[in-house]
Amino acid sequence: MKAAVLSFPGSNCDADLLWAIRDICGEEAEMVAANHTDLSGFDLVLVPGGFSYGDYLRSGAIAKFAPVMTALKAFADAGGYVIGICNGFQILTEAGLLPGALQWNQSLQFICEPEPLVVANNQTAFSTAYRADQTITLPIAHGEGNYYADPATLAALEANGQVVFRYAHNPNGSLNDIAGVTNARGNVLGMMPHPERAVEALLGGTDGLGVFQSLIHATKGATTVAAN
Amino acid sequence: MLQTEMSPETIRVKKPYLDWGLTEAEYDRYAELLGRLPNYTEIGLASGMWSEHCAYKFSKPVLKGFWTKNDRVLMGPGEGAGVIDIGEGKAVVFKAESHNHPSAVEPYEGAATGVGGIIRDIFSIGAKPIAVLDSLAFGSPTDPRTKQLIDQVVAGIGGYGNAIGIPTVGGEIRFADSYAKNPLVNAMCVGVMDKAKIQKGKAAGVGNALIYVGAKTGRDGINGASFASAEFSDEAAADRSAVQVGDPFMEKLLMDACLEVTDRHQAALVGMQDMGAAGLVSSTVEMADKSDSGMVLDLDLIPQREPHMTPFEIMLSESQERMMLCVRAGSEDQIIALFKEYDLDAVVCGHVEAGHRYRLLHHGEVVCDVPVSALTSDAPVYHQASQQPARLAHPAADFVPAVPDALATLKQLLADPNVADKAFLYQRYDAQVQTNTCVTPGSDAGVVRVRGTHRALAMTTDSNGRYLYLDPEVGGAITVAEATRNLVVSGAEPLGITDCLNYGDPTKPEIFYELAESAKGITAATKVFNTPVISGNVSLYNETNGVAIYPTPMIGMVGLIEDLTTITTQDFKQVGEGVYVIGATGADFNGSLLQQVLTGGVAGTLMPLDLAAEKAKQDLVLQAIRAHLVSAAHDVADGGLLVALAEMSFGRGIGLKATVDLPAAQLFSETQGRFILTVPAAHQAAFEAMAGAAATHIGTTEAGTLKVTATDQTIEAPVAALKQINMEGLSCQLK
Amino acid sequence: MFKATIYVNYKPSVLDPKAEVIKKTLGRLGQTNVASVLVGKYFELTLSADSKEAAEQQVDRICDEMLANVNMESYRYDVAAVTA
Amino acid sequence: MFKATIYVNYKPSVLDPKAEVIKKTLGRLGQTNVASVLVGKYFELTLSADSKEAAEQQVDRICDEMLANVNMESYRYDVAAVTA
Ligand SMILES: Nc1ncnc2c1ncn2[C@@H]1O[C@H](COP(=O)(O)OP(=O)(O)O)[C@@H](O)[C@H]1O
Ligand SMILES: [Mg+2]
Repeated sequence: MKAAVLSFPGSNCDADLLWAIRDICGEEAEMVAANHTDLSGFDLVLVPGGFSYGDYLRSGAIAKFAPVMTALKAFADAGGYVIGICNGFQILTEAGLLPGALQWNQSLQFICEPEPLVVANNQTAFSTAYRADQTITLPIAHGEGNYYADPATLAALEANGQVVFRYAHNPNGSLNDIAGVTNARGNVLGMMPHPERAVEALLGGTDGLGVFQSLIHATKGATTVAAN
Repeated sequence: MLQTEMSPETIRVKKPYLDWGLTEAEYDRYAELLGRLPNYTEIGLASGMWSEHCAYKFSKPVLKGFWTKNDRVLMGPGEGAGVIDIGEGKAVVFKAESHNHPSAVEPYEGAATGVGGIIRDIFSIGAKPIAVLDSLAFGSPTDPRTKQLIDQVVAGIGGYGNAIGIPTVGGEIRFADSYAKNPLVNAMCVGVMDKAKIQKGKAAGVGNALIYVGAKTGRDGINGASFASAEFSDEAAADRSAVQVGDPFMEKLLMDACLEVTDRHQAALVGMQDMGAAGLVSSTVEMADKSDSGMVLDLDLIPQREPHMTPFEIMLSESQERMMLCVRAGSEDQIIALFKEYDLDAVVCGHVEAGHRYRLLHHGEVVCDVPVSALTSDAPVYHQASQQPARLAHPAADFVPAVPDALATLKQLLADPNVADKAFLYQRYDAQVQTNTCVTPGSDAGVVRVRGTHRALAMTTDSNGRYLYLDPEVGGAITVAEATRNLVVSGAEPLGITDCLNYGDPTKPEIFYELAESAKGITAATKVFNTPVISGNVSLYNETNGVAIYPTPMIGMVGLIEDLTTITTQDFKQVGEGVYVIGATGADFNGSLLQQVLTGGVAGTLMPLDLAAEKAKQDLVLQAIRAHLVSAAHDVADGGLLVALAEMSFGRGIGLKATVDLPAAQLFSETQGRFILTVPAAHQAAFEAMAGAAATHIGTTEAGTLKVTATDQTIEAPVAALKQINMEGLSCQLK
Repeated sequence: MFKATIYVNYKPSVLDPKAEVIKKTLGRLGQTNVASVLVGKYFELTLSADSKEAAEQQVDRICDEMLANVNMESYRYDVAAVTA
Repeated sequence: MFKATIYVNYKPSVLDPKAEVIKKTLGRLGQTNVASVLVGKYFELTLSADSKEAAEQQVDRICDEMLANVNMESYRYDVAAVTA
């Protein structure tokens, strides 16, 4: 399995994501700069959190114009697995790879804290390592994580089981407590919490490992993953 | 629109420099150094370079007394930041800086650019910034203006640190009326590097190029805060603003690019310096000074954000996110190409010259030609008169508090903004980006692992103006001791300190006394704790209507944890563990938080500090932690023993049952040099053997309830109820 | 040269936390006569173009793709000729 | 009722990283004909008042104290009577 971690000008969780997938999970992985136009040869693309281009206009609004995004769309259209975390989620919604939008937290403040989440669907490529309805704790760190989608979109998300993670105590005003959603096809996930910050006990917990393990199994074509 | 440039003769007669902070005597001295009358640009440069901020003209004699070197110090004060060896080929780099005045005027941008500035100091040495800390002091949180200040300062710090991707892992927020109109905003940054790659701000080698990189130069912050405030009071100039706006995106690119230069292009690089106070002039002339070089800059080549900028404005602008590099002749293109890859402006704007002149060209004319030393080593240094303030000559009688209901007093202190939980504020900072933060804010020190080693760094900032107000010397020593305590209880051996010296007007003998005496105390303590001062910053004139803030040295300290398994936090971990106190408790209430809360101020003779005894206790704590005997550790600080025990119980809701041989009032005494440790039952014998009489067993951790029996009262309350009070103490006031 | 003035604001169905905060604060300060608050962004672009129509077309695309997120925001603009 | 339309933007000498990034991105996308970008905020308040002058006075104060940061931003507004 070979993973690409995208890096936009100003990205600051790209190295963390690379560390998680390569050094902690032991998979082959490479950083791919935003001006690259080719993602062939990769089995998985990770879009990192933090900020991109300063996010001065709206989070993710400028990153979507980066050359690599054309390649990313093609990669996703071909069924490749893509995960966007935090700013990555914002970029994927701005780019139209995921439904909805992320607006300012209801408090208008940046929030960094460990947040309990409920695994709302453990049948996706991103969540098979978790039990159904398992509560996990992942850190959040964002100012614009308040998920919005129009009522029809929201209803469709729920009906299709596209909601993968929900906040147990909604910290930011997200509709339906949504913390992470997939596209209709189920190969693209966006989530505001940071699984890559929860892969080492030394740093406070390992609940994020499941996201990476699920993906690794999915890309390797394993049929089922033992529930932990 | 702009000031028409006066001729040298008109300057001599009209004395515009008085508005820029120079005195007539300083003007005369400068003219003498030049051997002629300075022109408009030249006198402007002197006003920047001879300011306290650049020349330390009042504080230099004090700073000279600091202890700055031990066998681990690789680089002491004098460069962008200090450097200490941490083993395994790595070094830690750190420095703190104050942004009090800019933050008072424009809190968001003032705080944000304070963080941006201190980060540049760190990467200018070649170190990757790994953590930021912030030390803040405000007036009463019930004041509407203060509420807004706090909100905006916190937003600004987070706005910059979060976006650039450096975790904010610690800090402090203190409250006293003396900061009401003059808040303190001090920021510290810590970086890590290979010790072989330390970089200095040099410009040596005739013909080598000076390369300007980063943001364009605009008319922001020209000539520092005095210029800014003059403008704000001038309604006619209302559509001009001197506020500096931070651009963390630009700085992220600048940081990554500069680190790539120091990492991979060492052969091409001669030196690098950030542009801070007095912008272009201070960065370049200091680089020349440190290498004993001459230098010429062509100002037409400087990237400019606005048309028609004068040499004065270009040289003294404090636009953010700019760096100056000195690069070997022939390597310019290679370096410029690297910056272009990051989409950054990089231009050759001058060269190192033979001789010792500092020359500036503008539109083909020489607009400045002065000796480098006139702007640097020949700047004046003043030996100020010092006089003990009257309040210290005749201290009030010892404060004897009445504590009829110790539980009520505990609740009062837990709700005091100084003790109250600040999580709702520091949760606005990203504490975990870079995924190395082992201990996030909320314990005694932030702890960050050093990748590629088995080590971690613990870091803290501490200040206590209340104590210094009663005794600057002892208070200075206590501030250092308090910082070392916070590191030691986290399992770290203190390495060294940086400081921000926040005081009033140094030309007042009483203020200078406070500064000089506290430096003495700091020095005495640093020698005992083996924590040299490797960097720092001075902020003077912190006064409103002639009344100074409490003398407030902020101590930023970094410690080394050699084994990741010995990282320790303050929360009680499990029920049934032994609770021990190290250090005796006396009746020390002068300067205490209790005195502040009960009387609205502090008075009396400050409690003493026995440095040698303190060191022995700290060594014991560290030894016990390193022997894996300790499950939680916390120092006793603001509010005393009972507050400290309550704080330890909040993390996991685990309380304790304890008995102390003290009257209840003394549970709020602030006797120095005390620690609380918990020891799992299996290790108690070993711990007691190690500690001997130094540790007193006071009780055992228990589920859910805090119960402390003193000789005259028993204090008992559910942990959850106390925690609630502590959580709401400040957050409710700021709503 | 043309000057485009562009207004972007949340669609009515989106709850805007910024506007809520302003309204609440005004209320707390006793200014309860303020009945509604809308917060938006505006932009001024100057651009050269062969015709007003061409400028409008370009501005529309810039709004649609960059300045607004049409999932939650709507935009409007005026384009006028100006002397350079 | 009155409706106030308020515009707030940075004073000309203040660096605006937002505008810089937008302009650069447009340039990168080949839209080099965009010569300048200004980013501001706008607000619409509806409020009741005895007179237009009273409404204007109140709006001015709200701008000065809350909506604009007068250290670095300037503001302007129009107030017009509307039927409630
Ligand atoms: N402004 C701040 N930024 C980050 N962390 C803070 C800030 N203020 C307080 N904290 C954190 O809150 C905790 C308690 O602070 P404080 O009471 O000052 O600790 P101590 O007395 O141990 O020095 C510490 O972990 C500290 O780092
Ligand atoms: Mg402490």
